[in-house]
Amino acid sequence: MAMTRTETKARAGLDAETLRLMYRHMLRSRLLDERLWVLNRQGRAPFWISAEGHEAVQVAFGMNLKPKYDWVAPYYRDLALTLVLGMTPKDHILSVLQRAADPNSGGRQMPAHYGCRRLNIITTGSPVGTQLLHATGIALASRMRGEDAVTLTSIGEGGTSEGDFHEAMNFAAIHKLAVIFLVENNGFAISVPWQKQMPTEDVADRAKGYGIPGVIVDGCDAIACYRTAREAVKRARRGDGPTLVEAKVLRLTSHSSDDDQRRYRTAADLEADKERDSLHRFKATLEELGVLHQGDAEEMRSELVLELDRATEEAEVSPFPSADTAMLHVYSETGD
Amino acid sequence: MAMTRTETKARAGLDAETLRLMYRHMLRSRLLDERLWVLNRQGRAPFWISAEGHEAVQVAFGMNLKPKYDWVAPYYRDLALTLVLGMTPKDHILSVLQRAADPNSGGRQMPAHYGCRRLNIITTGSPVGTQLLHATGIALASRMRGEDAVTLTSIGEGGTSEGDFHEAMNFAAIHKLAVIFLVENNGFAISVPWQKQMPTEDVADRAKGYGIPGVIVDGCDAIACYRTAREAVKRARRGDGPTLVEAKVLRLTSHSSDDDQRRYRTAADLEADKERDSLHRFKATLEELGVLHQGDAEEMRSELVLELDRATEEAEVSPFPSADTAMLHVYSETGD
Amino acid sequence: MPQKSYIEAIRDGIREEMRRDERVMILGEDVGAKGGVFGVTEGLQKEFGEWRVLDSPLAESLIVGVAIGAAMNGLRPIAEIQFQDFIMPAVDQIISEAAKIRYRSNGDWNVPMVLRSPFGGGVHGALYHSQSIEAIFAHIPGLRVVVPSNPYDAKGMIVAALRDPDPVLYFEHKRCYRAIKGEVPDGEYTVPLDRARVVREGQDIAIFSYGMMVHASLEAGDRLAADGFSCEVVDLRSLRPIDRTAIVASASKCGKVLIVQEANLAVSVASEVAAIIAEDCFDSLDAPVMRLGGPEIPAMPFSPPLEQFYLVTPDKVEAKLRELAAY
Amino acid sequence: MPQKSYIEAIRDGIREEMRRDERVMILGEDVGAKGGVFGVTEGLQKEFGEWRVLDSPLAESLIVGVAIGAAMNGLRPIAEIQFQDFIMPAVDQIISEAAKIRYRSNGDWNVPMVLRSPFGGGVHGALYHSQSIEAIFAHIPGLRVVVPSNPYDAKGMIVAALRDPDPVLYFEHKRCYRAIKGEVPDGEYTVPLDRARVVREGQDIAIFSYGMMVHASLEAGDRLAADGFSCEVVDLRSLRPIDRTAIVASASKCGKVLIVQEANLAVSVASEVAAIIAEDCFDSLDAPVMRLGGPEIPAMPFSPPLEQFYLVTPDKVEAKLRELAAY
Ligand SMILES: Cc1ncc(C[n+]2csc(CCOP(=O)(O)OP(=O)(O)O)c2C)c(N)n1
Ligand SMILES: Cc1ncc(C[n+]2csc(CCOP(=O)(O)OP(=O)(O)O)c2C)c(N)n1
Ligand SMILES: [Mg+2]
Ligand SMILES: [Mg+2]
Repeated sequence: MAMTRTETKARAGLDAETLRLMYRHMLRSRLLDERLWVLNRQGRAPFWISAEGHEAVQVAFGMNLKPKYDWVAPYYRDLALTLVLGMTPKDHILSVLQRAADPNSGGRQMPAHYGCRRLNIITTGSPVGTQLLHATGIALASRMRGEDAVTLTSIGEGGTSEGDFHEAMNFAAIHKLAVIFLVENNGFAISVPWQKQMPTEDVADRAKGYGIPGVIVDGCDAIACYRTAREAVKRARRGDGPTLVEAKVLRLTSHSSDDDQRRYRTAADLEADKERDSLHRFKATLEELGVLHQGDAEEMRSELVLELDRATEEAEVSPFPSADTAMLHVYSETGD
Repeated sequence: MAMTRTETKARAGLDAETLRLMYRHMLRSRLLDERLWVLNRQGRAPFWISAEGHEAVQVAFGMNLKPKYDWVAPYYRDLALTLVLGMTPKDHILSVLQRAADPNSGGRQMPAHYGCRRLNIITTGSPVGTQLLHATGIALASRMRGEDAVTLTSIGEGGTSEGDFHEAMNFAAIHKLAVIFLVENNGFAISVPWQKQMPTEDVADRAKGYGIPGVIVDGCDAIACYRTAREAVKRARRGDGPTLVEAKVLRLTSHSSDDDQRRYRTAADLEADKERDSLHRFKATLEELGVLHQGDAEEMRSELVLELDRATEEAEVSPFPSADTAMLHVYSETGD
Repeated sequence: MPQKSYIEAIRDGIREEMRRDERVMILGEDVGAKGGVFGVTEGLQKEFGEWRVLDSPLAESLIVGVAIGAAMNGLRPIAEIQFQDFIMPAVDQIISEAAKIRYRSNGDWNVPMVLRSPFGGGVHGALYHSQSIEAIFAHIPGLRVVVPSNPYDAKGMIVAALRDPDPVLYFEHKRCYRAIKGEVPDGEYTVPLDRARVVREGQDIAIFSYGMMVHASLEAGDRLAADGFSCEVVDLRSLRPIDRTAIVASASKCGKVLIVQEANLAVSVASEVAAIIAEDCFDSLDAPVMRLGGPEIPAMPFSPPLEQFYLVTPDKVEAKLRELAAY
Repeated sequence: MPQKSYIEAIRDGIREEMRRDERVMILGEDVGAKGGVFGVTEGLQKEFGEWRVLDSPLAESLIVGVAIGAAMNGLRPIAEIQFQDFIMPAVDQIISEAAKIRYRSNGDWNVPMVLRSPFGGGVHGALYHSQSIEAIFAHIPGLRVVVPSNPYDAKGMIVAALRDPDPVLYFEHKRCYRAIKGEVPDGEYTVPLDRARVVREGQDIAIFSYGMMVHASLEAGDRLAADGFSCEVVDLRSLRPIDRTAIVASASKCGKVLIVQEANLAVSVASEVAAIIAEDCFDSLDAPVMRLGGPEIPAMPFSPPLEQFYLVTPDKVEAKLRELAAY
């Protein structure tokens, strides 16, 4: 079937398979996210912090990286990214249920503190911003070994106020390291709106100061995100150095399960965000493009819900860590 | 006597008195600096860290501030600046000789760790970069009281790699605080050349990221420095917010008396710097403009040397702090 | 006298002092519309405006560094660090700057700043929302470090801190916020920033602790009282400077000593208390000094069995007390 | 065996390990052409090139944060902090990250990084080039903190540190660099990172110290030996984990104890050593534990009379020893 010009433009050279997969990744993350909120409201998970509204750009980057070869230093909103890279819904359900088998931390850390050595996803703690320097160091090591691995690191726009942001950008740019700084700008750092965090509307403005590209992308436009990710990864891979990518995303939920954003945001504002949700927009686009057909999305959904049900059941019978493991892994147990 | 067009341009609306004073300030700082090196080489002063090559821009800013009303958070190269603001050669000789009467610290700190409450020069320690945030806080306090005081803070280009640089610029810009960030870029952080410190040649590039003016000035051109300082101070005073000023200066000496720059710089490079020395260039310009006449500079010099001789003599008989004062001023002695 | 919670007492102290002294202002993450993540500053931005209750960018070195500058230019800032765990990026400004400014300027400059931050675990906060990191500041001359354990002290000490001419780190145990209630006078009073307090007098064992651990100690002490052992419970309140006189007095009187804290023990406040006693109470001790604290692991884990393993509970205090009693 | 200075021994250890293991690299301010401000890395950039001996921008959080990342991706970085005083901007990366990465990932990740930094005073370095700030790291589980006092240990411990899979803070007393010489074997050997060493055996008083203070203790001990008192001098070497067994053994054997360090005493390594003894040596002590350290002032001042006031000298150690001997 020949595509119209609009279709070609909208698809941007992405084949139907890629587009469908992208949508599936986004939907899978969203459904898992919703499930985790349910577990939280049921009192079975003490904490959740959501990726809802951030999925498109995460999926875009995830799909453009080579899992296990490239490196990722994520932050706590990167649920969708970790799924694309190969973590599973069950992994994260184990985490919110604080079970020993949680691959992120064995139930030691709060949920959404991602990490998985097998997938080159480094462990993340809570202190905002530190991961940018880790990513830079990872890229330095790749460079010194002459590898063309790319390191992706992400952060909220709030986190870019930390000194580590500047120190990492500076060093990565000096040595043209293959690191991508992805800023997921949702306009809020917990309750603090961007106007109180930064003097200009765009974090991307700061790229100039380091002589690197600063790219802004609409995080609600999945296809644009894909294109941006592809370009930044290519650039890094061919040795042209870092890119600062700023994705304008939405925080569709409160900051975390401990927060209530109605205290500091208007109802109208919250409503408007819902309208812009990339998941719905992307579905409509794909249907328009004939990539998703009648019933496709619903089928995907049931399949994913089934996966989730099974994951939840399995996670629920998985044991808690036993108290006598608490003293392990302070130092190497084996000396190497 | 009517001025030619070149003269007018060169003077930039500065009257002869101002120009002469500027030169005198620069010369006074240089002569003091040289004296302090002599004291160091004689073994009477264990440490000195020089302002030679940085004087013009410091004098320019000092002359455009209102001493005691405006605020200054300097760094260790700001000898000339402190002199313009009202500190004396004797103050600093007391400091290098580690005497109790040193107004900077009573002999507690290394020389060139400036501070003088009477003159609103805040105390400075050694950790590079922290002063930028202090300056920002000072400006915040002025702003909250509705005062139009200006705060000047300075740093080397090396210091701009610290996270505090970013955090301070960001906050000052968000709130349009009346603070001026003066970067004295001499191309070296001890032995590390700028190419290993930053990815672009100009620190001023970073101003864009904060939506504020980033001004570059030739630190060897005293008149240009004066104009730049005047403009930045005006801007801050009228409430238009911060300016990042980058002065390209020369480090005519080794980093400090503990360093030997011949280990990491070529002889040709050192020679070229001497040629560009602003003090000589400025003298030539002023003679050309008829601001300095035959013998003026020499007269100034003898007068200043006399001042220095007297200051040295007085400082030398000034007592060391007594050991039993070492426990003072950990906390307030009076409770307020 | 009105009954108030610990969190209300802190807020009352701040609010009253802000009304009395317009130099007092607050700078921190989410302190404004949200009123802080625990609600300590709730309502204050409404009353005092956006400048005096100022939401900062997410940058702790900024919060403290700007507060230091503002303090040098006549304000009395409260720098709020959202969790003690996140104080680390500000350590340079605290230790290199705030602590040393009076000393290095030979008394010319000073920093009347208060740094407030919640600490402690037992709230499912996991590794980075449960830490007790006070020891590293208690080591540093030039700082004051205080930890109130009850609403009366909480209010009196925040007011005293705001009037103190030197930097005060004021640490709040987050489990105290709503769990601990007590009588708090309306209006102005202060509590000294350098004095321990004997919370309960006793003869047999002296227990030294601070923050939430004072309550664990009291509860455990009660259980021993039933068996005829009387415990003296000392609330250290100030960790720097520490009240050596009070420590020596209670330790000498009882002859047996237990030191209780939630932080891990190595090179900690408990170490210092034990050292003071080892130096000054040699002739009056009837048993080895004992310490009880968190285990030597990097921080408190999330999963309930692990968190429980970490926590210093009344049961654990009781067990140690019985060991001492039997010595 | 060749006689080497402390600084040569460190350099030799690094150089040999860099030759053996190409994963080892150095990142720090002025480590390249200048060879560091003290000369520890002199000549290394020439031998190993600009990548493996990499001049960093002036940013300590960067130095440590990048080293952490590089370590997670297979390198064995040495992060050099020019003076221990300037470690503060990196404290978040050290304490929040390096120390907790193995634990928080349940053993999935680790950080084989060595952080080197000179400390200590007596070199006219004033407030910010003389500090001894090791206590705040010795408090932190997940870190190793070591301080060699002599060339043999300096080389053996830097090699051991570079082979250790966890973050090691390796602190060098800057007065040792050229003043302390000793025999250093050519070639490969390691010294354990968790064991104290009895430097001199004795019966009457056990002295515990580390770094340059070991030498002050030896000298003071010699003076007492002339009067028939024998001092056992224990070089702690490792401050975290600390060698409890060695401490208890020497303290119990001698019955009298002096702890000597250059850092101020409150909440310090000396506090911990005293606390261990108070816990474990109750029955064997013949005198109160004594501590000698820097005064409780923010840092060491510049002017000679003030610097002298601060310094812990053999004379001061001797005076304390005589006090103890007379007890
Ligand atoms: C160093 C540090 N300071 C404070 C916090 C508490 N905190 C957690 S998330 C957050 C806001 C982050 O906002 P942003 O970076 O915009 O990310 P978003 O949550 O909006 O995706 C804050 C203040 C923290 N985790 N670490
Ligand atoms: C936080 C910190 N790190 C390191 C140092 C050591 N140090 C002192 S000056 C200096 C270089 C500064 O270079 P730059 O900022 O360019 O200033 P310049 O000396 O060239 O004027 C260094 C590394 C320090 N004082 N503080
Ligand atoms: Mg955000
Ligand atoms: Mg420079």
